[in-house]
Amino acid sequence: MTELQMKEQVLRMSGVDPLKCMRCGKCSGTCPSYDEMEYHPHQFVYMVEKGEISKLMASDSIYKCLSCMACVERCPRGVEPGKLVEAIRLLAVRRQGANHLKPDDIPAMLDEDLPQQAIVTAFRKYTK
Amino acid sequence: MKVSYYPGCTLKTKAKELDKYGRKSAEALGITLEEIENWQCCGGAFTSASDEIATKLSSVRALAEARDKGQDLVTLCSACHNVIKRTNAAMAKDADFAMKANNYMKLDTPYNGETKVIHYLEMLRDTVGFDELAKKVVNPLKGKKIAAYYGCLLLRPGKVMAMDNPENPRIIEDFIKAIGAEPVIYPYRNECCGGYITLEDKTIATKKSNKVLHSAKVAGAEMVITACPLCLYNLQKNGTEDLPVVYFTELLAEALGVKED
Amino acid sequence: MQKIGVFVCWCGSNIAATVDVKRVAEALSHENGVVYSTDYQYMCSEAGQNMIKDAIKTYGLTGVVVCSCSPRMHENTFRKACSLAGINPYMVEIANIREQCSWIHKDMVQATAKAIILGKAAIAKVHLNAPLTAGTSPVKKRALVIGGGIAGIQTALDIADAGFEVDIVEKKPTIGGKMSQIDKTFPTLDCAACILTPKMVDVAQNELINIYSYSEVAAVKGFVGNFTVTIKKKARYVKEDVCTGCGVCTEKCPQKKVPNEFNLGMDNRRAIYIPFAQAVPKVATIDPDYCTMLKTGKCGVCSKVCTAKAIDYTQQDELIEREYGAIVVATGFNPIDLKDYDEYAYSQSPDVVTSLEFERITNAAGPTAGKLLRPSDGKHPHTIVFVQCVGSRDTSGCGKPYCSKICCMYTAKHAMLTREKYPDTEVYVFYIDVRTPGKSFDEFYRRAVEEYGVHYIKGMVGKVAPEGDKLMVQASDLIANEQLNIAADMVVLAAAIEPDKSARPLATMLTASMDTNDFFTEAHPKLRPVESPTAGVFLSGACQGPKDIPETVSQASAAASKVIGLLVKDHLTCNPCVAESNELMCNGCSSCEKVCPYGAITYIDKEFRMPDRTTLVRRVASVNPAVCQGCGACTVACPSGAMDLKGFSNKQIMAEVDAICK
Amino acid sequence: MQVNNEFRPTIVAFCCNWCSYAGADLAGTNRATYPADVKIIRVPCSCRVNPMFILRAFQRGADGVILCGCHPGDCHYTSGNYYARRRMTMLFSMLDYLGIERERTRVEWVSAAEGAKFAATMNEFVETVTKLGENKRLEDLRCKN
Repeated sequence: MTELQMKEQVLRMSGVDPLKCMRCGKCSGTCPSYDEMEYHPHQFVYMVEKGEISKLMASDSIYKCLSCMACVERCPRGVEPGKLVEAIRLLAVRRQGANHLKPDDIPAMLDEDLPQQAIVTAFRKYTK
Repeated sequence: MKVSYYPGCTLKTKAKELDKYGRKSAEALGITLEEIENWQCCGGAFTSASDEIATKLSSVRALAEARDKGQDLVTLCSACHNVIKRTNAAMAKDADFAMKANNYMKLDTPYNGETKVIHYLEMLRDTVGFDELAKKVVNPLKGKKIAAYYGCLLLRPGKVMAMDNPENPRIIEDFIKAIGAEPVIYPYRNECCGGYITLEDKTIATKKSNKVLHSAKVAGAEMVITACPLCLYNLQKNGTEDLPVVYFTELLAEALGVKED
Repeated sequence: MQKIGVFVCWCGSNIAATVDVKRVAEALSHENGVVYSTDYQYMCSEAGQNMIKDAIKTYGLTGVVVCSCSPRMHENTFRKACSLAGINPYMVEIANIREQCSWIHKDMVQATAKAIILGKAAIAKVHLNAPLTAGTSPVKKRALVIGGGIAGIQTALDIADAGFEVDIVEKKPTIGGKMSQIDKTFPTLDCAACILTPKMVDVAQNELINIYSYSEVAAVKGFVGNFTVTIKKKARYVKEDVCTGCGVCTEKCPQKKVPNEFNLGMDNRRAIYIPFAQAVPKVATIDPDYCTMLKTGKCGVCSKVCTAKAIDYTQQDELIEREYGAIVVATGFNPIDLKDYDEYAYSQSPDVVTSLEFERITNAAGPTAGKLLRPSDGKHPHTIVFVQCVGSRDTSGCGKPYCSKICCMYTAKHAMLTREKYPDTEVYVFYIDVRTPGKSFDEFYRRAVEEYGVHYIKGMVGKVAPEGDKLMVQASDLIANEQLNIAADMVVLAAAIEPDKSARPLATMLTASMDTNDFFTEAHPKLRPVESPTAGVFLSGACQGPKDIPETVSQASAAASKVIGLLVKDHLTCNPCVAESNELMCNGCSSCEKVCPYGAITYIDKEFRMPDRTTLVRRVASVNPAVCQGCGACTVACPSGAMDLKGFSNKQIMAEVDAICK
Repeated sequence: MQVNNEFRPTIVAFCCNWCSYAGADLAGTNRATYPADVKIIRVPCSCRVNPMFILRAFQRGADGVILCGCHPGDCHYTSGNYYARRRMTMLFSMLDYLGIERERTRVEWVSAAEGAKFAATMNEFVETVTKLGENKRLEDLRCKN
């Protein structure tokens, strides 16, 4: 896929219109995972607009997003940056062999209290 | 009064208390929770991508069963609630998604978001009423300073969840008052604890959990209550602050005097 | 048979680019009755108008069709041109081939075909047009100004200056509005009270100006030049003409715990109060929600201490009816409620304040006597964070989609004044854009940065978390690409502004239109910015859109000049497109009278000569053309078809329908 | 090549001078497109529209008729749109009785600020009427040339 095709795919999956962004940066002001991310929520919006999808797909940032929707809730323009992160992450893990979480690694991660919710969510978020 | 009930996978295993006390309390309040037959796991996270259909079908199935019984669908786990309520909204509002999902499901009557999905807390507020609840309390938790932890799943996205003001909620605070305790308002009650990232990076989960717990502690809380098994695990296991975290249903059962059999 | 001329305008390329104007002119030239058809680049230009005038004379035209922009734009222009050339102005019809054709269609074939049909419809209508003559109605030479803020004050003073009577209706106990709450004004930093209070005194002393304070408009009837307005004067339980404003009652009243709205609830007043020292009228008012005497019948302290005997617990609301020639709306604005923005912790900490609250805190007459102290503990704040655009430019549904316009400048002012008075205080301003398009505005903002060292950060605050006695501010710095965490002592929110809540019901009473944000719409956004589309209703200040003080005052004066222009006239020309009853067909059933919103239809007994030379007296409808506004409700209600509307007659509209459906 | 004989409906839109006509102008100013099938007739108020006009339009071969006025409560003449609403309710039920599809007629409130709404309404209405096809039931064939 070309960058442009990937951009179109991301826009279609997420339903986000990056042109609505007025570059206020509230998403990055509110993001709880900001310091863990290489690219920050407002950069996701801008980079999608510019069509730089593969850079975002290659970055660890897509796995650092907590999916807490704070940026979606508080964006004054209804841009919903969190949905872009999610779409790009899906694009990344849907590639052959690109699952971010391997079933074989699971046993080592478990402890007796870990709720099922954590595992099923991780599978849904990081694998295809 | 009977309602459909979707417990979810975690409530059957690691979060049995959330489920057990929720059922007991509902009974004490005159509501029967009828478990959806053969429900399947909701997957724990709602994928907002519009081309994700299959991952949402288990929720649609539960929703359709409740619709067929003519009952509201009550959930208790914050994650299940988030997934099912958002799936329901998508079935009602996104015609394309609804058509595809219905094509997969081949239900006798296609499902288009008819069921009303309510969280157990909403049931307490809107069906029972907090004033009525307060009247039924036999062991008021007098003087206890309790911090409500909403996390991110219960309130967001605000327009879909529509349970309360997503930036200044009061439903759990009102619940705390109803069971005779004193709610503690603290700013991080609706910020993410980082539970989702616990398998990916424990240090982030610890940092985020501590931020929440610290915020509650500074505000004078003696205890934190939540509706989310993952939040509870994360705050207790990854958080290093010394502050107990319990399910809200446990306190409810205690207040109603039905905790011990 | 009419002799009709057709004039197709290119409007430069506005029409000509999508509509084949030559083809339209050619096609319409074959229509029945058309004796001349042409096209031209700009019909509204002088050359274009002369072309019409010449054609009228050369071809002896009796009717004119102009295919051009919307009639709302240039109908009057062309009517005037035609009447100068000697034909009745109401023999002109416009086919709207710009706004409703060339601008919305892309396909030239389709657009041209539509333009021809619209032209045919206009021609069909002109065939049935009749010359109309406008009547006149007298003008009541008094103006009403609704709202007593700086906008209303300035408008009233200017109108009175020209020698006309003005009434101001203000819902609060005093005039002065928002400006009376402000400390200093940008960009000159002169004190608001020093420039406002002399104007308030001028209003009080001007014999032509009459203030109805603590009053509201209850009903509006009539039309331009002849409004009848019912004013509800709320009971203030104090005789206005007796009270001397000495203020003893406001010191002795035992009910001390009433939130003081003038200081935005940051301190308390008594149940009987004068909002502030320079109030006009300087008369006490009893707050019935808090007065023990009014609620329980026991107390009466104010009455005992009043040496002027001004207190009257039995006072009732009073309705006053007054007549006006013109009405000016100056209802102003308020900051929005911040309940949907609690990520900034406004409801959680008293130290998170709105800019208007900050204004009161820094005002010498405010709750802290002008010392910058935190509301929570009265300590001096050392770090202040200002957040811009709280609820402005917000399309998420919680806030307002527009820019509130004044916040960039007042925030620069607050930041600068804070740094000037308290150099030990660090000031951060989070901004999306800094908008300073006013005279000396950008220079002012730059001074805040360059001379006063205010930290302007391009980014937005995402969360304010009160922790102990600090406010932890989490924000983005987009230029450094960092997330900042600032431990602040105070946070000031530049809340969006919205029209006053009283504006919406008032607009309904005035039948003046509003936009989707409840700002009043102007008759034309560029060319008629101070008039409402409803004749005789004028707009002053922030009720029309966000404005700062200099802009408000200019608009106020502009509105006043428009009012004066109306009031100097003895008579107004009426709209000639009014209803008309065919007395021979009327059966006197009263259906039309019942639907008329203006009471323009009455019934008269009229003598008719019958074919057999006897006479018969019948009851028939009669329309008062000065009162009729030409809506046409009666024409449809009339069961016998006697009632018709001039300029929009049944036959004319049917002819248009036929032309379109052919 | 596009075949040019596809059905295009004839649509008459009655617009009140103060709100909807201005709204239509605003749609033009904002270049919000809608099909050229819509032809607007300006009336002072929606209450000026006699049900006869609508019947006449159908008789003469219109395929759809839409009446646009100010929002309830915002009528320039205070109450005209309420009269219009009542009259059209009556007319529409009569048309229904005559077998005219309910979707061929519509009343919409469009304010002077709602250019986008005007265009969207017209797009939707044209699409609906196009789907219904030609109005044959009320058309008076004697009126055809």
